[in-house]
Amino acid sequence: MQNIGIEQISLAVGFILLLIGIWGMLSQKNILKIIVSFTIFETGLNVILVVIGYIRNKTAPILDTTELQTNTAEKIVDPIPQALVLTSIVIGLGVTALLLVYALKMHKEKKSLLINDYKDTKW
Amino acid sequence: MVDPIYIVAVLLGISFSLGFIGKKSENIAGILSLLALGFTTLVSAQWFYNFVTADIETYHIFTTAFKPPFSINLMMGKEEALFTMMINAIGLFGGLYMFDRLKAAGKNSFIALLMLIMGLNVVVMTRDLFNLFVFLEISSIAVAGLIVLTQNTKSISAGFKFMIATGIISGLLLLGIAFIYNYAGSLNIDHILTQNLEAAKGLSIAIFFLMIAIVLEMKPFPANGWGLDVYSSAESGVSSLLSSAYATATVFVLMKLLPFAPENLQFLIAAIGIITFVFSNLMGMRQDNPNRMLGYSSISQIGLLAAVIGISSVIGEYTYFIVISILISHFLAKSGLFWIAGIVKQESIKNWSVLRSNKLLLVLFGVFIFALTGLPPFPGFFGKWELVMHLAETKNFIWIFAVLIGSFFEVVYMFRWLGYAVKNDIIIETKLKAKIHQIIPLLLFAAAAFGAGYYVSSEHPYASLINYLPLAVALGFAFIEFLPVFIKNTLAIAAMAAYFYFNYESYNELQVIFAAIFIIGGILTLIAGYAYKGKRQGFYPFALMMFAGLIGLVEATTTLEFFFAWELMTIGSYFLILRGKKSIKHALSYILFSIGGAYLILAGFGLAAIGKPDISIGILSNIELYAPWIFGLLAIGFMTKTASIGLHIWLPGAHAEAEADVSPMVSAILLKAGVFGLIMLFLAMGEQFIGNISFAYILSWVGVITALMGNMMAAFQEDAKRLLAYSSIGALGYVLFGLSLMSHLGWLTAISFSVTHFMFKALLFLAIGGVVWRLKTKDMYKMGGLIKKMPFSFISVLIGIIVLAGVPPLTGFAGKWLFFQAVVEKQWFLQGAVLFFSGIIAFLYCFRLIHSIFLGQPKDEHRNVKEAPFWILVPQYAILMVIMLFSMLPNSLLKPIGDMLMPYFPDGAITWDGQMATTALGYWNGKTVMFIVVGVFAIVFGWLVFMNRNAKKVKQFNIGYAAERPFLPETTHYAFNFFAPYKKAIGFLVAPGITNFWHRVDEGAHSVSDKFTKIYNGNAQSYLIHIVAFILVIYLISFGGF
Amino acid sequence: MKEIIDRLQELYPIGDFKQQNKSLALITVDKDKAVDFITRLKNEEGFLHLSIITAVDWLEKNKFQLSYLINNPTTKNSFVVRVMIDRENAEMFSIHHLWEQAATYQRELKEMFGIDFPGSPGVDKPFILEGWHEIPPYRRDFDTKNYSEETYFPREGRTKNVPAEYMKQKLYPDE
Amino acid sequence: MSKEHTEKRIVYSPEGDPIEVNPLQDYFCEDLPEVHKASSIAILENFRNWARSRSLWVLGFGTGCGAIEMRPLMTPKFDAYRYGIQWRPTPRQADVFVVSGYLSVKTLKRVIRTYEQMQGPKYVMALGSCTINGGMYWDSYNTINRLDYYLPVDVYVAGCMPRPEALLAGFDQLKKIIREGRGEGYNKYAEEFAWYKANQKKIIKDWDMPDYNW
Amino acid sequence: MDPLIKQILFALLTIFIVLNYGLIVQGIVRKIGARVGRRYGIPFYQPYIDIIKNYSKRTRISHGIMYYIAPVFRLTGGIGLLLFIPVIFGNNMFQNFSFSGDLLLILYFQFFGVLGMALGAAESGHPNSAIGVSRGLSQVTAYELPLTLGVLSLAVQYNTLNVSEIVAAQQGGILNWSFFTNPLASIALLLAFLAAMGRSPFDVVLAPQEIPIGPPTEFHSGFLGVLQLNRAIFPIAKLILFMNLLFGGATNWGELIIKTFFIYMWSVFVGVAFPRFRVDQSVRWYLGVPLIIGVAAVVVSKFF
Repeated sequence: MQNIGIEQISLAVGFILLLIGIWGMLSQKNILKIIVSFTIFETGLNVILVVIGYIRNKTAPILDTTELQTNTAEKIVDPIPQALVLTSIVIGLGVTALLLVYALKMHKEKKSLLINDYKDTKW
Repeated sequence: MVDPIYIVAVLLGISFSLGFIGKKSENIAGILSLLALGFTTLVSAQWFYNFVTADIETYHIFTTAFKPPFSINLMMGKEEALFTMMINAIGLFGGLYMFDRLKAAGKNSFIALLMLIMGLNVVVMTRDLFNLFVFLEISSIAVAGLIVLTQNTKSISAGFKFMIATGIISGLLLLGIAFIYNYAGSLNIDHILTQNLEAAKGLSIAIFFLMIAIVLEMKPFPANGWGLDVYSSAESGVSSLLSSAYATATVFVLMKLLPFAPENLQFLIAAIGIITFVFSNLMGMRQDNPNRMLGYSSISQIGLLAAVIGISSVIGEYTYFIVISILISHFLAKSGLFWIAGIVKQESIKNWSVLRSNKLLLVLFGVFIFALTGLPPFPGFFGKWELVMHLAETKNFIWIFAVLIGSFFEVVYMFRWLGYAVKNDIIIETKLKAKIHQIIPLLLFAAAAFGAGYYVSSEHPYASLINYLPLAVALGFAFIEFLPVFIKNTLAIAAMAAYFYFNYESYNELQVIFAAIFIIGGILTLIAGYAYKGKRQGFYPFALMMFAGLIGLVEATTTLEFFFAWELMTIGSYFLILRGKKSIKHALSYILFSIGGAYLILAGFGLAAIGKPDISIGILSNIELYAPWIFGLLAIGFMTKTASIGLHIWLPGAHAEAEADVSPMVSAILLKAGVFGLIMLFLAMGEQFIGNISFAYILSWVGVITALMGNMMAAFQEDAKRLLAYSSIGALGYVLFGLSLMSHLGWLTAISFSVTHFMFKALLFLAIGGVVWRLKTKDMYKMGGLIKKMPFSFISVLIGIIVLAGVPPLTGFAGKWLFFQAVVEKQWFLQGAVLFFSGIIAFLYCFRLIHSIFLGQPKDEHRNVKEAPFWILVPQYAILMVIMLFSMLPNSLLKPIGDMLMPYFPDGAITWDGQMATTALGYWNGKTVMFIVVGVFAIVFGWLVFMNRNAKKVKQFNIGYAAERPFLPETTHYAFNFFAPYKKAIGFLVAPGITNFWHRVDEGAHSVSDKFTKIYNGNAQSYLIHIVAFILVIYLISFGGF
Repeated sequence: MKEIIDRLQELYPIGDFKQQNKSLALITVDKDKAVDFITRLKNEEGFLHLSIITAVDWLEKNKFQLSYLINNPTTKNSFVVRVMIDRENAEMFSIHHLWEQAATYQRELKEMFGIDFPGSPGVDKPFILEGWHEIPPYRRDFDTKNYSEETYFPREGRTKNVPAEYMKQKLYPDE
Repeated sequence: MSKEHTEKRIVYSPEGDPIEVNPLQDYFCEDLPEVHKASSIAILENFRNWARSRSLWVLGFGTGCGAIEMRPLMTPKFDAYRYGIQWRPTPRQADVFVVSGYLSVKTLKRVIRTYEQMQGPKYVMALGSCTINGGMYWDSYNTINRLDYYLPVDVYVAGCMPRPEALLAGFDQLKKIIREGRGEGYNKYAEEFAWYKANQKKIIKDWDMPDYNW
Repeated sequence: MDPLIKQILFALLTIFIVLNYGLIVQGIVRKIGARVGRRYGIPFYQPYIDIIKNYSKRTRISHGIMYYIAPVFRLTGGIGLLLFIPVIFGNNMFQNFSFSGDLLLILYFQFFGVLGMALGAAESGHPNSAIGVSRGLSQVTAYELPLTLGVLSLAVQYNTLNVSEIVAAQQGGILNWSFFTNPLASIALLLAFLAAMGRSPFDVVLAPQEIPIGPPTEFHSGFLGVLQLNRAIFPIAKLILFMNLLFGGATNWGELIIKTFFIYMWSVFVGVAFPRFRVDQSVRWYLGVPLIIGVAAVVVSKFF
């Protein structure tokens, strides 16, 4: 099992976080907990994203030292997923913020944070 | 040309700069945003225009110095131009529509709008997967921002559900993109596609995630509760954006990304789409809230598009045409409907009668409903046609079934809605006032619907042959609605007369006969329209549309033209029927049966076109494959119009509730459309067999039972017009039987009887219509003794029933005589005897009609009634003249028809010697019969007058009444339940079995619909479970070898 | 029969019990108690059937006698319940609530005797006479012979004979 | 029937305009009967009278107890058919009205109406002493004493009740009268209409029909 | 002589003969009915006297124009029907106007008078008339079904709808009559014939006791006289039709009179033996046994 390295573990962690997030969203009745679960889900996603760009024994694509500036492609991990993760985190931030605003507004309407209380539109 | 990047740039720039504008200056913000959107719309429109006209090359936008795949690039092709144009347009006009709402919500809402449109523009144009994800997220965040324009519990919780659901979906998308990058090493769509990735292990799961996310964005059944809640609770303008802009973009994304998916996944997507289409429409049937109903409809339409895109590999090059035409219909109609819903603001569609207070909105509403349900002349019609044709061509029959049944469900709820709007009794006092900035987008979109229809049809190789002239004339009448009836009527008659005069020479004999029934008959019934006062709004456009459809049927050379005309006629007649009192239920069942029948015809034409180079009507005559199926589908389709037994339940109510001159139009003329269809079908296809049994044989029994049941039910009606309506059912049974005889005499009977039936039924309906006009009741037992008040109507009815009953010497006997000769010749005696029996039953209702209305005791209330309006009498007497002519000289009617039939049925023709008709079996001389009868009558009459010259005229109660005296005419007039003993004897035969059957079908469908909608219980977590379960199931199906 | 009366004697002032025959008895009851009494007979003693209501004009006593003939269909016994009421403004309580058909008898009595039954359905409608304007014809103070002679053009020369004597004279004139 | 149906009332036309209904005037023909002269050609009239006498269609309307005596006429024992006598169920087609016994005022009204609805020449045959002088009801408050004050009687058949033989004899007498051209009772009725009507109206107090029932 | 005038004269002669025959046979039938009831019965010429009597009525009333001309419709229907039937086989002149149409014309023309009469009766405003018409029409529908089946069966048998040809095919001996060659159709037709003649047990239309003689209840005087003329002609016309269809037609008037008389007797015998049916009963009866026989007749003649 010498193949198991940091990337596999991270991948597993990412998926586990992802699943925990989904499980939380499905099982928690409190809206805030759902939002927290959602952020967990996103975190898992971001971890997976980072893992995808990771290549073992390579460093981050920050070209601060001169040695990295030669043969760069061989020495650094794939920079694109990292860039993607940044964007994704930003978007996740936006979404989470919006969700929290929604939670606030919902609480204002009904003084309740239970998801089961918000079934006005159905069928 | 303006670089498309400016679309993004301007939208972004303006939305950023809006941040700098002061808090109070929402007006400036709004105008700036609209200007920006206008600019982007113009840009994309310009691109599209150039793509269409100049056929320029696709334009690529590179964002950095690197070329893709190392950088993000955008692309502007013909499709992109069209889609961005649509998105920008809905942004512009939606923004205009919502202007005051957005303004009230503050400038940030304008920013949200701009961001949404910008996001969607990029989503359409981008060629980079991650870029796609980012801008999809931006759009959905913008939507979430717009949802809270209405701040109430419903919309907020709906927005929350939306955010959570799209969050998960975009998570999936991101996962898919990440893995694709992992395996393909690129994010550029074109680049990925050019690599051969078949071998890449694990890529399929990545693509699965990608595609499933896109599919989930399209809100597939059943994982779509979150979308529905948004549709039903958000501001209508926002719903329209979501439905038109957002969904349009997702459709384009699916088109763009489809090449990623392996073939089985494509089919799976298609299957999901079609299931969504069918089930969403099914569930739409039980909706009462207009926005939610529109939501179901949106989802279903997008599902249909997904299905079409999914099977694009099967359909081939026409996918684009189909998708575009259906999408444009959906896009224009759905935004229009959402906007109107926003103006009407009624929670229940039953209250939409309020729409009547604003005629313009009502008209627009109708236009959008028709555009949405894929009726001509809107683009959806051609899309649906082409779709069915291609599905048939590739023998995907279950798909055809699904498409048609789903469309049918949609028709059910859309037309119920329309019916409520036009006709529901619920009176709501408020007067609808739409602001000008709300009306402009609606008007433009409605105009665009027509324009798009014309454009799409001009793109289509066969649709471009359609003769739009009659339709244009009919629609032209919509613009002169302000004129009084007299002028419009004259114009209508002139238009029809001129059309017939200039065209009849180009018709063959059969066409001439039916064109004469349709047009001359139409003119005759239109003459009665002079009796109406005022403007009679909403009559002429639809009447002429119906006649346009009818004449289109006669002129059709391709199946598409035929179907187009058929639908046109259905629409026109639907509105005519809807004009009547209490017509809402009947008009709905009429349109449902008509559209159902039309879909069968469509399927039949689709099957017929398999393996044929073109779609001319002639292809029906040399069909190798599925001939019995085609025949059956078309025959049943046509029989919905002839109201054969089992398909007749729409007719009585529809005809009975219609206006005085509409009843003859729909009963005497419209039904002949079905006859024409059947004749065309029989002529083209000849006899078809299922096993050993001929279709004609089956149809003969259908015809016989129709005739028997129609006539028997007519005998038990209390409502005069309903009686005549059932009588029409019976008469059409005769025609069907005559046609099914498949012999010269049989056809001669059928066609001549069609002509005769037109005459006497128009006569009777007009006369009874005149009576109802004066008496304001249709119940016969409330009338009586009107012979003295309405002698001219009486004579009409008298002649009418003598012709109907087929008693010599009038021309009705010709039909009976011919028919019997034909029966004996064909040796179908049992049918013949039953038909004779039903003919005798006709006496029952004929007598009842004339007795209960004109004879017996006059009622006190009717002492001062006047003769029916002059203009209603005029066509009656014109018809009477013709009846007398045909009675005296039967060969003037029968001989031309016989000659026309000679090429088809050379054997067994009648030989004529003067007016003497001879067949192999018998003979008949109409002229001598007339002379003898008239002669004997005159002599006997003279004798009686001589004997009784000084008879004392007495009044109504001077009757020998068992030594008592009658006290009230009501209790002396024996008219109610007139054939009570007969009912006792054989009334069980007319138990409403068929009506009950259809009611059960209706209830069943609705309860199934109800059951399914219960899965959307409003809980965000349930919706998430749906999504997760959906993903799992689809995963198992695609990978688990389900 | 007697037993019933004995039992009811305490509750109602019943006079003049007369056993006409085995299954028919005549009794007299006060006007005020009559309906009560009949109700009891119907509800508790099984006299379920009202055969007839009729009246006798006791002109000399200035009374009307109403006779209710009621019958017990199981024991086949009948009572004639007699009620004496004043002749002036003759009025009696209606029993149509016990038997619907009583309304018809009462209508007839109103027309023929002028006895009113307030509340009885249709009691004021003419029953068999059409357009009668005289005093009610069954009252004994109505002179029917006089009325007939005045009204119906009696034929002159009509004679009255005792049939037996007349026939004897006609058939056997010699005896 | 109750009175309200003979009084004036207002109904409303389909347009909602009021219409006044006067039942007696509006429902019934108000004309009075006319005298119809016999044909001046004697032989023709004699022939017709012969036919009339040989074809007596009797209105089957049992007015009193005599109705029961008419039934045997149709039986094999008496068989009135052989004389051309038949029963008709409707006054329109009948020639002879057999008033079969006592007439209460109420019945008389119906008898008059029925008689007037018959077509002339028409004949009345009155049965029994009740129709002649009141019979056993001579002093009744409600039974007429003599019919000839109200209708033109052609033949009286005496008896209480007359047997069917007597009826046959009466018919024979009627035939004789008709053949002699004296069967013009209906013309007499028209001539002295006012007198008959006055007598009728004297006893029929609620006259709810026109003066002559066509 | 102009053949047309000659034809018309012969037609008048036919009408005259049939009228007298009809009146006499009516009297005789009533006489027979009386004798069955052990009565002496009317003189056989009583129908003549009745008609003369009705014409010599001096007053008559009219309920309206349809009422007025209803008897004309009725008699025209009767005479027309007679004239469209070939009366004497082999005699060109007594074919009358049967060149105008075949069996179907005859079958449908019977309704001419019926319908006209029904209208007139209805205009009289008498509820009993309307009830009578309702019953009559109901019954007509019922018995027309076996009638049609029988006629169709004959049409198959002889492969023509021409009455003269049907008669011609039956010539040459009693056993050639349809009555023997096609017994099922004959039974169906003869059962239908019972109601067509309107005699008991199918005389509920006229029902003297409940709805005083039904449709003609308001007809009197000259109107009734015209109706009585029709009542003489119309049944005889029907009898001649049935004779032509089933019993080989007639080659001279004597044969015609004998045959039609015996056909008439069939309905008379049934009539004096059976009481009246209610309408629903007779409708159901005709849709039972006679219908089955009719169907059997058609099936047999089609397949055998």
